[in-house]
Amino acid sequence: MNLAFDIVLGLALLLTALGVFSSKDLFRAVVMFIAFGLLLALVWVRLDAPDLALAEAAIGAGLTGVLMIDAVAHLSANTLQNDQRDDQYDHSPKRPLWLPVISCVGLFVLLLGAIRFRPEASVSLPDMVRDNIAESGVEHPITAVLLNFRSYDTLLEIAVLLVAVVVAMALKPAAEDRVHQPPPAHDPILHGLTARLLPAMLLVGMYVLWAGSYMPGGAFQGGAILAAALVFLQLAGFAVDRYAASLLRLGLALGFLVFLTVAVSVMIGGRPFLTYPEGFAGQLIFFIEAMLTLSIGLILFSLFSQNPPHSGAVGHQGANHDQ
Amino acid sequence: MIEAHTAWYLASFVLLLTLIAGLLRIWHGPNPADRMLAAQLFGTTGVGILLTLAQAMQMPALNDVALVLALLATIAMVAFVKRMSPQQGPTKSQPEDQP
Amino acid sequence: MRYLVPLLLSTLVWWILTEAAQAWVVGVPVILVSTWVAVRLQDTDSGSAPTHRLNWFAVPRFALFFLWQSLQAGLDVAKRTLKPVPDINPGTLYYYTSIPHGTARYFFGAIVGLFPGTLCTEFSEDTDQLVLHVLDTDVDIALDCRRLEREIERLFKLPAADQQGRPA
Amino acid sequence: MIYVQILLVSLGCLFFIVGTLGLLRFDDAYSRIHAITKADNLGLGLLVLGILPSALSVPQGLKLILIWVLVLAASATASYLIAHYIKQHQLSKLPHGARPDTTADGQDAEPDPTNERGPQ
Repeated sequence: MNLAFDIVLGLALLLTALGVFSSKDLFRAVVMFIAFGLLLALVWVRLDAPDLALAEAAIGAGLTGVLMIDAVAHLSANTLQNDQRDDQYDHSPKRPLWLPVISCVGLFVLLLGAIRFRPEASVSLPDMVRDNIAESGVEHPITAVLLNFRSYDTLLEIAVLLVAVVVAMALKPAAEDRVHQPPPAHDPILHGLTARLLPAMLLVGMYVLWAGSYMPGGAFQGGAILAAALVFLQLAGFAVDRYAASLLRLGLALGFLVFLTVAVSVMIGGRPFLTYPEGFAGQLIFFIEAMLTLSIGLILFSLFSQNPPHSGAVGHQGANHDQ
Repeated sequence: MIEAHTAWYLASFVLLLTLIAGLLRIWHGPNPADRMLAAQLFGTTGVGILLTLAQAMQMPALNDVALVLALLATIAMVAFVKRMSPQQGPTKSQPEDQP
Repeated sequence: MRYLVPLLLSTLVWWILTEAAQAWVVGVPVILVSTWVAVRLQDTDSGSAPTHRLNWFAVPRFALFFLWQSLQAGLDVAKRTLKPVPDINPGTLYYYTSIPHGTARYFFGAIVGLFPGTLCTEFSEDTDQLVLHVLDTDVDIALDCRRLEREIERLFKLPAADQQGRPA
Repeated sequence: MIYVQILLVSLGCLFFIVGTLGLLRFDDAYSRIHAITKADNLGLGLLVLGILPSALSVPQGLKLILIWVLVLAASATASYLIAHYIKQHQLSKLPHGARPDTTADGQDAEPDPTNERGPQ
């Protein structure tokens, strides 16, 4: 039964991927991609990787969808202004088909070969992790690897996210260039839901962070939920970005700085870079993770909020109560 | 009497099939709201699949994944309603929407 | 008092989430922050509209009513879907509600979508009129809606409106 | 107990199937929302009810119920939002299969005579 499940799941994943690529309607491709994200989360579940499933559920089903919908809204607003030239793009002359086909087949053969002739691993990494997990300060192997055994990976990931958001902020038009647009219509039902759902989101985000020490969860997943909560808040018409702008910059640097400070300050005690003193590892990891969660949440949120708002938003109905 | 976990797999398999059938609505539309509605269906069905898989695979952590999915499944919908305006959408070009 | 209910709810949710793992070192700060956020958001909640307080003792009754009605709703949809030709007769209903402006009415507008055959499509801040989409115009949906209104009045400790509003 | 569980889970799956069928078969955007929200939420509720006896502890069972309540709140709001969106932008046309005397689009319909209660 589970084999049938896996086969159908894999086929469905391919089907949605095909749908994303073959759809000429951008919005359809975006919704297909949301479906793809959900199926991918299920695939991670079936591959025994609930950590990734959690991250994919938070990022794929929540944030990526929002970012893409926003992008499509921007794009369609622009193409309308440009007199619908997109017809030319859609029916562009046929590109040669053999190039992608050959490269795909080649890649497939290479992958097969890589699987067939893979070398014997000289050390068994899972065994090493299992043997050393007692020293890592946490009980969940994934968190132990990410924040203790190979913590420079996580450090660099944060750096990458930071760079991404700096680029996003650089692309943002200056404040005076932006078209002043009326705030979106006030929707009491959405407003009410947000006011009640947000504390729950906060709790769940922090729970996922806490859970990272013992079971699937962690800073990245918690941060994604935090970011989603902030996005929700902004979409529902609460004025988040207005007074949060300065806090945002602080939060953006926070995770990185704390990580770096802890990593360097242990060197003062004569230890190598990024090793934790015995006995404190658990607490230190949790502290770093908490800061990372905040930082990741703010970074992901600002990827959304730094978008210039466009004038095509649905906003011609009702009075604006919360302004 | 089939084994318990097989029964749970069966349930999640049925749910997966309904989810795949929902892809048809995403593909055919006809308008963005219909597609978004199908995505909403995916959220609820995905929660169902995760809950049954949690039983089938004896992995309680999947309940947390389901919880996160339940919390966040609406966000895409809210973004759509707030940001997307159908008058401007590329969906105006109807011909290619036909099956 | 304003802090009590959010505090209790946050604590309960944290307890459920951690599955009673005694994670209070992390939990207490998180619960306090979430309580503060909840109260803060409720302040900005409704703007000019009044906030109605929930009557917690009426919740079980409403939950039962809701469960029964959502069962009805699901069966209703199933009955219509499984016919060889989908048996629907959709239409629009302009419904005048007796529930006062504020939280209770927002609640009505949202939850009516989970009750048999009704769906709120338009919600006016100024008048008492709601636009409902109904699955079958042949069914007297307004009767069910009024029953829901009675239950919501109980849930929110509102004065009952039967004596003035009930039609002949 | 196991038979009750099997029954509940099967019924839950059945309602998920019904929801998807409704999504595919109804030819009016509003009606599809009806099908999805009502059938799927009931389906998930029955599923959760069927899983509950297998829960390892009380908080775990409560967590399942919490998930259901969250889905309910989310989809009740989402159904209103999308219905409002369809109405605002008049995306629902008169469906082909509908009877001529009904209007699926409230925009140009007369106020229905079935409203008993006048403005107060």
